[in-house]
Amino acid sequence: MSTGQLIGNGIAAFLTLCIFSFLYKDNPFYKFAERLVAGVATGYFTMLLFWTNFIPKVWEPLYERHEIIYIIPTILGIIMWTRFSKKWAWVSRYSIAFYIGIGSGVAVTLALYTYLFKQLQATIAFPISMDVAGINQLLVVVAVLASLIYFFFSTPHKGAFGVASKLGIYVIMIGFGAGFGLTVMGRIALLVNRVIFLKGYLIALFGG
Amino acid sequence: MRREVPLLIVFLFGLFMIVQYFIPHAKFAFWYQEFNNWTIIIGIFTMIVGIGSLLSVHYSKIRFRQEGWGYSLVTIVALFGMAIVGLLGGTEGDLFLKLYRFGLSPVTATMFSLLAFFIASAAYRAFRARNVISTLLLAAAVVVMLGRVPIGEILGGWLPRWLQLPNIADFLLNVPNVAAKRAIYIGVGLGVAAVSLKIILGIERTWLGGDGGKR
Amino acid sequence: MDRVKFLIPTFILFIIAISCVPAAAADIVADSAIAILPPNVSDVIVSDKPNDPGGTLVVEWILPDSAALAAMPIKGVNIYLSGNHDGPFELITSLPKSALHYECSDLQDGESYYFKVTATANGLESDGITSAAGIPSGQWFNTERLPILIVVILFSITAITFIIKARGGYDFYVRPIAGIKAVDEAIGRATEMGRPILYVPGLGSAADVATIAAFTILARVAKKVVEYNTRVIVPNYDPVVMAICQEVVKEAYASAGKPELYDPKDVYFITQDQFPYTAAVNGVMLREKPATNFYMGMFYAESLVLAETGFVSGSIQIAGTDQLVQIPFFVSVCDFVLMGEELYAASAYLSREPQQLGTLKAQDLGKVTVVILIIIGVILSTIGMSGFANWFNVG
Amino acid sequence: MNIFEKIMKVDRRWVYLAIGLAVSIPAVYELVATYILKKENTTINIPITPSPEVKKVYDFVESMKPGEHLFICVDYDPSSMAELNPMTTAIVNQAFAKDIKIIFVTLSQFGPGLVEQITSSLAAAHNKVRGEDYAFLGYRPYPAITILAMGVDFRVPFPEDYYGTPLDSLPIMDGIKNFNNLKGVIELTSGNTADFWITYGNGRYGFPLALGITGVMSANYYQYLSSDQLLGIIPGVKGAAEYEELVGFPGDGKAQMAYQVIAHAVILVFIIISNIAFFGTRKRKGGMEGGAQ
Repeated sequence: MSTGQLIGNGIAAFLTLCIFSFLYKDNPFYKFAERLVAGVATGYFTMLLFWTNFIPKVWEPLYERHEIIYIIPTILGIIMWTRFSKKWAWVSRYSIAFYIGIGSGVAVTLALYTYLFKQLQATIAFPISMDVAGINQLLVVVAVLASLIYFFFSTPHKGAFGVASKLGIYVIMIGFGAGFGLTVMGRIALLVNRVIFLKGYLIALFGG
Repeated sequence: MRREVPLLIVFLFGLFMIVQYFIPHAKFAFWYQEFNNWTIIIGIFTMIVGIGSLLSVHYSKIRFRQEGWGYSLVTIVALFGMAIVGLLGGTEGDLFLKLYRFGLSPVTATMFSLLAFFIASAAYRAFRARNVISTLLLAAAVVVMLGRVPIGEILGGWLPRWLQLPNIADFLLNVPNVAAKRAIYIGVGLGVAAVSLKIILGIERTWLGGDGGKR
Repeated sequence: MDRVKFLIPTFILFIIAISCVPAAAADIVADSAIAILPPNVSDVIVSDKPNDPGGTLVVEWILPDSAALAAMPIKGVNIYLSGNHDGPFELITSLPKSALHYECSDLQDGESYYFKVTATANGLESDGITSAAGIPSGQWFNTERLPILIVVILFSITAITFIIKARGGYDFYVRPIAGIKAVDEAIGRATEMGRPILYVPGLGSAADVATIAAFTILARVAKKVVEYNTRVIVPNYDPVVMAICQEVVKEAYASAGKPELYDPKDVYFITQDQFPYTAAVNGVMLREKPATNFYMGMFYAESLVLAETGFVSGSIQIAGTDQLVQIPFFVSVCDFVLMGEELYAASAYLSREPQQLGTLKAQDLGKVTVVILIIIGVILSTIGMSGFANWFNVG
Repeated sequence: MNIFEKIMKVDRRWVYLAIGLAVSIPAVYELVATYILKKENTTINIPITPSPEVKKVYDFVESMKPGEHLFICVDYDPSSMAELNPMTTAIVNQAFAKDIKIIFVTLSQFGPGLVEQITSSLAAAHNKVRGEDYAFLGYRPYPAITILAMGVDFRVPFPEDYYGTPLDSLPIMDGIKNFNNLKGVIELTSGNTADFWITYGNGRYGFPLALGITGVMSANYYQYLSSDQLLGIIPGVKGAAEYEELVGFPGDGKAQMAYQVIAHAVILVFIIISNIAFFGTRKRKGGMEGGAQ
């Protein structure tokens, strides 16, 4: 490592320890790191927005190519600044309305496609049979039906319906447990990576 | 003006976005692309509102010398420092990238790695066999965890193969986990469609503030 | 005609081939076939690409039959384009012989285009076959998406019917959901303890429906907060979301006749980066010690970091998200969780408006339909009729 | 407050400390062993029993004779390196040691850098010559098309190798036309290319196929073992460690496994203690524990 890198990594190692110190309790070091990155991250993303979005999407079309259509979104964007005024803040609802209209309009078909159609198709695409895969498929189908019943809102969960709903929440909980267990290894790997980083820095500082 | 126009805007653009999904024609594809672009442009300008909020919170702390005002100073200096470096040198500038690499990314990575500690303490507290539901959660999580590391094989190596932990773990991931995922997704799909429809039709209007601008 | 064209070279190659050692046949053919052209492809068909915005044509062809290929293995095909049947043709791409069709885009809608496809081998090229004219156009309806259109229409009709019915006074049962009932209690508790409420609207944008559902719950929370004279803190990740949250909280104060008590500094922006945002919210939890934490909307890996820190600071925690991977962590740590669809149902529950509850009935009807479709679909797949399942495989 | 109640309410920081120590032990051990005790091999030796699906892959490579050809497809990107690189390294080590010839291909955009990194270091260690003992054909997009084309002739998608040498000029490719001339294919992936290799590769051309995949993916592919579409699977860090154990070259897989095993064991011990304490308190109080969902 060069001296420059050593200093850079020294800062990185210091910030790493600042964040770890939070595990013991809130303290000035954590607070410092927290407030520092809030500023750095905002500055970073604002500049990213400026160079990779504002310049090609607003400045170039309007100022260089004179595509007047872009005046509309620009006005909608500037309208958001009325939020700084108490009296005129309501005007920003126009831009928000556009934003929400686009979002909810896209969501209707997208949700039905990715969540409803794809899951439905995946559930019914495989046949039930007497081998391992076929029996698993039967179990999946039963489990999906039971879990779906758990989410019924307008029917009391009583009698046979209640039994199915109970089976449904059991399936969901086993599924969640499995999901939790599956994540553990990856999370530990993240910590291992930080430990290896600190170890590497120590070696560079003293051993290398 | 304060309520009806925004509701009309939501209705028109919401309906357009639903309709365009079924129309591949270039004209519709063009406007779909443009409108998506416009939301990004609105987002760019709104960033100023965000920064305004950030500055006003920290400025008042510094001005009135509230407790911890020094930390607020750190935020503001970091924000302007990063912005000036990015403005002068661009996002590919050497200093900008170094500040990102040594100032921001170690904190991000370390915050992320705190999960290793939290996942352990959460497991310690939550995985108690209080009732059927928490027992199932506990058992499934433990089996899958054991199935992923050699401990599982050492513990269950004497069992027939289909009863060994890695195999039970795979079964749990392939059957209950998949089934729960599908059922929840199907419900989410219907829920999203329903809420979106209510928004487009102007029935759900909390986003206009409070009780949906009833006043 | 086409057949004759490649039968002659095939025959000559065949003679050469059988006169050599069989194993080495291909190599020798390659060396000696200097003057012989590769066999032509056949059946070059050009058609407009279906269900597209326009400007794209699809070219298909059939490779020479195996006898011809055995004699002279071709390497690939070259595709030429012209606005005229007789050329001049311009090479647009070379493809391996495994490719059997090519999509040519960036064409002008309504213009005629001709494609010539030639086969190549050992640096040689057949004279090629020219297609009939193809005219690209954009379609006005994507037929592949018809099933989704049907579902959108049926679902909308059902939802609107129930909304109208509910407005007319039709009353129906809704099952209690623990997480939703807990919302009001949690606010009461905050008042008793004299501590604020923390409301985290997640990392979603205002265009995400999960975030929009979070606004509804915030509206309810804010209303109660005003009623009980306590305080709600809303740290934000997205500036647009912040703007809406400010509006929601401000309206709650205004409608209670206390607009002067609203402090815009309580609904504020932190930063648009996942973990710096998380670090700051953690700080708020430990310093403000909120009595109740709400996590509503879209959450990713930060879910457990937030929920564990919230637990440490002794808050009651209520989470709601449709992010499947994160639900297990919320379930393990939080006191109440709205899982997936329950988050969307919450807005209807909390508004207490009959017309809002009407859509819940429509959602349930949707689920009944799904249950029936799954049963029918699995039976059909099991008896070997997979066509039904493919109906849901839309483009 | 009895002992069980104390354990139930133990300060979370003890859990944090235990996890912190658990993942630091291998690192500290390595530092101490290297710089104070001056030891050569500092990997902690975790006892690992190879699972049948990993052993099958190993046995398959082991059954090959010197001079026979193995095909390795490196379809992951740097973000999955930690899990998959140890596998690739172990397999290549094993094959080179047995004088098996290897043909590398990648269907991942970032694959070439990874292949070059692995081949350059391992070829030097085993005195292998590029073009004679191994070849790297390069990268092609569109996995399905590329796999189908390679089934006909490697020269269709790859007329030249990654370094611009025509395949016909490479001694290793002498008499190697398509998958029929190879012993088998090992696909190492972090994405959906595994599906393409199963459907278009094994499904169409019927060659023996083995997978090396990330831990999170593994659950989805076991079904292909029972249907004989795959001869074996190496799943995640654990699979890599098992393979290293079989080959006898302890590497990064085993090193990472050491961290994982210790951390998992600590978490499990905590869960057990927590439950013992829970039942201990419940017996005394007569099961009044209510609780959250």
